[in-house]
Amino acid sequence: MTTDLVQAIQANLLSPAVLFFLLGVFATLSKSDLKFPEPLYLGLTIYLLTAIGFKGGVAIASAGIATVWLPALMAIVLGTLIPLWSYPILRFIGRLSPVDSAAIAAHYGSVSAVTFIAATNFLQSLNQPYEEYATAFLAVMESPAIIIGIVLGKLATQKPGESFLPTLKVALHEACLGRSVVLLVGAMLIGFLSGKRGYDATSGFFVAPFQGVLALFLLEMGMVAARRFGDLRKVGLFLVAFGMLMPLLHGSLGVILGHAAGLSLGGATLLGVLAASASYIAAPAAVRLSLPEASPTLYLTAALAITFPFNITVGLPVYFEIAKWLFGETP
Amino acid sequence: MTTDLVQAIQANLLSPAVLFFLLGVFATLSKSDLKFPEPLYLGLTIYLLTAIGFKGGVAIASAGIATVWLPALMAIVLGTLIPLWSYPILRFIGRLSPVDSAAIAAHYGSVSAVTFIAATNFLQSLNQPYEEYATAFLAVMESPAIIIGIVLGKLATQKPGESFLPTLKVALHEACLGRSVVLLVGAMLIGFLSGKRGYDATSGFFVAPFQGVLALFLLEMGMVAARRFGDLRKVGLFLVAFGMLMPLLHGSLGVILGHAAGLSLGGATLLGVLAASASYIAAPAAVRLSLPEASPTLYLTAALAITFPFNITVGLPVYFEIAKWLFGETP
Amino acid sequence: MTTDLVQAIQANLLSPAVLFFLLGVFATLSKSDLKFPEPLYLGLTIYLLTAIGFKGGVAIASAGIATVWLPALMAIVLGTLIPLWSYPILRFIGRLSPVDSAAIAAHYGSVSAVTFIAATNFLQSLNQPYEEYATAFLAVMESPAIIIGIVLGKLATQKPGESFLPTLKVALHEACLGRSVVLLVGAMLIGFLSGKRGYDATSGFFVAPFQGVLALFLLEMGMVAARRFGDLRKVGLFLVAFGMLMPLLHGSLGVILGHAAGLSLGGATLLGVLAASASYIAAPAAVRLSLPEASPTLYLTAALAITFPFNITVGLPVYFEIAKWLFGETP
Amino acid sequence: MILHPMKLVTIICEALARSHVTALLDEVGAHGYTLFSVEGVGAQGSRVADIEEFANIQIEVVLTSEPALQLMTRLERDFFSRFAMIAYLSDIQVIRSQKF
Amino acid sequence: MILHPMKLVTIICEALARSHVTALLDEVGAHGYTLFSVEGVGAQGSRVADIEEFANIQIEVVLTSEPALQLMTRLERDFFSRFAMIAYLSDIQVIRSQKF
Amino acid sequence: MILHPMKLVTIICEALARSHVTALLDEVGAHGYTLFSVEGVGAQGSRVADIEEFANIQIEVVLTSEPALQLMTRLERDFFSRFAMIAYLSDIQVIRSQKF
Ligand SMILES: Nc1ncnc2c1ncn2[C@@H]1O[C@H](COP(=O)(O)O)[C@@H](O)[C@H]1O
Ligand SMILES: Nc1ncnc2c1ncn2[C@@H]1O[C@H](COP(=O)(O)O)[C@@H](O)[C@H]1O
Ligand SMILES: Nc1ncnc2c1ncn2[C@@H]1O[C@H](COP(=O)(O)O)[C@@H](O)[C@H]1O
Ligand code: NA
Ligand code: NA
Ligand code: NA
Repeated sequence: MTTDLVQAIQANLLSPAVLFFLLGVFATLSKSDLKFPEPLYLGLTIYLLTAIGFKGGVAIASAGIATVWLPALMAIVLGTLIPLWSYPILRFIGRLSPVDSAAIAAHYGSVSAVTFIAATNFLQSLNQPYEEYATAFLAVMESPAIIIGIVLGKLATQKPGESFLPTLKVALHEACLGRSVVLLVGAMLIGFLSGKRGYDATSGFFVAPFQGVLALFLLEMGMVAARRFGDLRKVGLFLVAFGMLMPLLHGSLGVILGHAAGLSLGGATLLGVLAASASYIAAPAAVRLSLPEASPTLYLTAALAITFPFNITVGLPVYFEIAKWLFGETP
Repeated sequence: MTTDLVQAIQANLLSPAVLFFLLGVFATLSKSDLKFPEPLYLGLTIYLLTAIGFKGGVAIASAGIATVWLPALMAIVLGTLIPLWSYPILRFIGRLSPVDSAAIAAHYGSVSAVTFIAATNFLQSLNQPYEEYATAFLAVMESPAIIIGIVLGKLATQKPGESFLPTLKVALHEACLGRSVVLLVGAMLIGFLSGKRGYDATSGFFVAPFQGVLALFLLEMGMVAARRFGDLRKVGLFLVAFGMLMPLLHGSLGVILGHAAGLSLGGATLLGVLAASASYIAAPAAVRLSLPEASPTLYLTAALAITFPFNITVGLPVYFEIAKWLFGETP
Repeated sequence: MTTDLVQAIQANLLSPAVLFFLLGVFATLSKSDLKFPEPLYLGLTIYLLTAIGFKGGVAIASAGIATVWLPALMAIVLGTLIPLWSYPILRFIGRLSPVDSAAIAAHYGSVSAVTFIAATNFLQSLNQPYEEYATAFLAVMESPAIIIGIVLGKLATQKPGESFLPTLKVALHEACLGRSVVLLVGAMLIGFLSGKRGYDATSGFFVAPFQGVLALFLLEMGMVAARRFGDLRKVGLFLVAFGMLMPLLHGSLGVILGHAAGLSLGGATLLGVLAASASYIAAPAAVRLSLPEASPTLYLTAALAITFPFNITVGLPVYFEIAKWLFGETP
Repeated sequence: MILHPMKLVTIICEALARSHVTALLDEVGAHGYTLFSVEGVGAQGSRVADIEEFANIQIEVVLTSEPALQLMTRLERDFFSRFAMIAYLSDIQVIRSQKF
Repeated sequence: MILHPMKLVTIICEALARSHVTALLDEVGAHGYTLFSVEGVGAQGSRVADIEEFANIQIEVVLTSEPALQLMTRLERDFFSRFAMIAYLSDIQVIRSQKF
Repeated sequence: MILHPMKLVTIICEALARSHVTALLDEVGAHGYTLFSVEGVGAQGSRVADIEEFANIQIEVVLTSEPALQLMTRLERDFFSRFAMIAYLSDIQVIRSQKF
């Protein structure tokens, strides 16, 4: 399995998507003046989320809800539990403050859509089939962990007599009606309702250019992640280790649960990737507003500068090899 | 015909384009933070107008001017007449002020490019052929009604001894060299000149992704329209009725004229859609500058929050059923 | 050859790309309010540079470095020499100041990526094959002339005892890590590393819509160029002649060198186009910072308002006819 | 270095007024101006910055005292009732007084 | 034409504070405000304007003296420690004093 | 609440001057700055905001009096003749004087 793994990592590192990511890292580190203005970033995000959501919805319609609900439930459970064990690890092994521990736990329980999209791309490049409806797991895993993490953090910082319901309401609104949720869930519903016919009409836009757009977007994400590399020194060794070991743990758990829920090799890999990924857009936005005492340097650096690049470059092939091993595809 | 109509409306409501429009409406009403920044809106507009113009030009070249001029002339006549009967209805039945009546009349005589594009999309999804050169009608119908409406409004607000020629010159410049006219007519000329060869070279951009881009754009337009829903209370019941009944009248007229001019079932439907649609970009811009006394709340709400959503969701299938009935395709 | 040339120019003028360019010129001259906001311009640039770079890199991988190095070296030599003879012509025939002469020389030795891309488009529309790896020449020709020109200018304006090393360092950074170099060379490396497999995965984005995107981008470039037409009066007849005759000279030289280096008819044309083109983004940025005494009106007007439109409309077919004549394809 | 007093006039208005305002700036003799897109909320509703035609712009002009007052007067007379718009004047200091 | 003294409060802060700040503007009785995206460098690092959630906004509000001071006080009390933010007050002059 | 007087320096210049200006801000000891893209018309022609290299930026810096004057002096000495640029100084008031 070791040589397989090394080869898989090598192959992943030579895919256009990952290479563009590394080019973005290089552009930032070399102080090039390359940049993506906000509307371009937003345009690419809107495209990627609606495309993945739409295709997922079409897939749910063709697979039937009966097939999707069980693994989706498992995904929710996983997303809910991850912050519960991440919190004590951060708090007692990492010796971080209660509110920082809660904030980081929220990020690791939630998910990164871009990592998920990169994973579907990765599987496609290997001609590995997967359940297209896995997008549903992405949709349902985004919010629960954020809510849990914020509750944990509020409990930790609560002054006597103070109610935290108002903050929770803000966080819930953010978690359920934030831009990315509306786009992803909305597009999924649209795909579900318009089905194969709608898919055929729009595939020249939502399907054909998708992988190339992702590559270009990862160029930007490489720049975004690299801008935070300077903060790596500030966060300490513990968090660096946490940002790479927890994904391995969560990734394995996700693969195992996916297997148990009857997903295929590809689908289980995707559930592993979701569990392993850490949110760096939705979670920071909600946490910034609900737990202002938590340090953005810690949670953003962990999610964006450690876990995200780790998953994109090394994590994806690792989770896939774990899945292959579990599914007995490697001797 | 009733069940046909209900089915046609249902089918239209389940197309990706309309569903994305409704998602946009939902995003605004639920106060989600989703938004399209100006450059993205502009980029999509530029794409849609050049694509539809270019394809129309290629079609004119292949059909020959001899085929196009008669229905195009009818389109101009229709666009010129609509404000002339809309004005007295608004003024004497709706009891609106002269300048507001003139302003609204200008909007309903002019056309909405997005509604037209959505109509071509609608016909394509039904595999209903249509004259691709119908884009020419879109191009020639944009300006005349705006000029007529502004003249009506100027006559109504004119102080003795004051000349309105300067304002008219500004309005003419706006109506003939405004962004959308330049893009549409320019691209049409380019399509006409570069023909099939140019079409083949650029169809990977102007044709293949077109329907998907339109869907995404309607997401934004749903948000734009819904932002005006709050003004519905201010405009009164008359204008709400006007915004749905006049399109039905104009749509029928357009279909009949298209039939008379020898257009196919699809082409007549498109002429109906154009007559039924109300301008919400070009007309407001020209009217705002030339008739500053007219209330934007009235004309924008009517065109954008009533007629536009009505046409996209219900109007398109209705005009098509009317055309089918006229062409004798339904028993 | 004369009728061939006239026909070739006519055909080029009727291609969508050139027609969109002319539409942009018209939009500016007629004071239409059409404009491309910065993020849209940037998005199109990023797309065009990464697409052309990526495809070039794939082509280098398949042709092998052994094939590419000799013509690439010739391209560098040409780029280095052009400013050396352009300087005395500008200085002594044009009687421009030393620093203006150096600045303009830098622009004409460097290259215009958009002109190059338009040239590949032009060859494709004629079904004329060319070495896809010619993008490598574009990449290596951008910087040398800028450095040479800046050194010439610094020598001319140097006060005794002053060192110009710091400015040169800034210029070098700009020339080697500027946005366009990073994108082009980076994407080329990515294409080289990910090869055919990466190409197939992303061709729905980097290949299929390419020609259409270029057409739209030339619409913007037509506006940008036309905005400078007002300065044509300020620059004098000499510079107008320089901006059209030097491209003819450099274009012929490039074609001859390409022929000598064993390139095909299409490849030699491309080397001619590169030599003939003048930089209007990278060179102005570097020169503005390093030679602030040089007049932007002179170098920008020459490169952007004279040479760029000349090459796009007339130059491309001319260099191609020269190449055909040299390769003995026309009797 | 001597600093010279100068006036800054800031105009925030619907984008459709643009050409009218810049024509007025010419008329009162401004030597230049600076302009950018903004979102805004005011008496005439909220303007989101997605459709240029419905958006706001902010225009900043540096002027000497007299043309600045003239500009404010003209804005009040010809613009305030016609367009969604606010304008205000502030005191600033510049080095090159002859430039404005 | 008479010019009336008025206050301009300028707030530059991380975009995530947006809804909180505009709610406060309502509270102190502002009749409108103007808003746009900016890049910035400050004590809490540099904010590049590519991802909206990590970017900065600049908010400008014209107010009479009392609510302006109230706004500044509230910003200090509830916002400065919580968000990356600066705020400053300046003197301006307007024509239609009743509008603000 | 006490308000402390402070200076605001506003610089509007061609985007190519950006790195030079921010280096100067560091030199005079500014603790931060705010920056955004603008269109502009001035003595050196009109700058449309489509190609970044040919566009304008507006930079705003809050400073105490001395470094503000130093900044203006340096801008005049090293920048005004080299770049399309204007700069002006205004009086503002802030709460946290130690921040600037
Ligand atoms: N009090 C205010 N402070 C700052 N900006 C304002 C204020 N009132 C109005 N504005 C701006 O001026 C524009 C037009 O105002 P109005 O005519 O009141 O709708 C608004 O969209 C805002 O951008
Ligand atoms: N001295 C300053 N002058 C101008 N803007 C500043 C200054 N300090 C901070 N800012 C702006 O305020 C934002 C937040 O500041 P901070 O909380 O210090 O990070 C920065 O990103 C800048 O946009
Ligand atoms: N009087 C003025 N008021 C406001 N902005 C100005 C003024 N003059 C120049 N500017 C701005 O400063 C930039 C450079 O000015 P200039 O060097 O005169 O071309 C212009 O593009 C405008 O954005
Ligand atoms: Na996770
Ligand atoms: Na109409
Ligand atoms: Na050259």
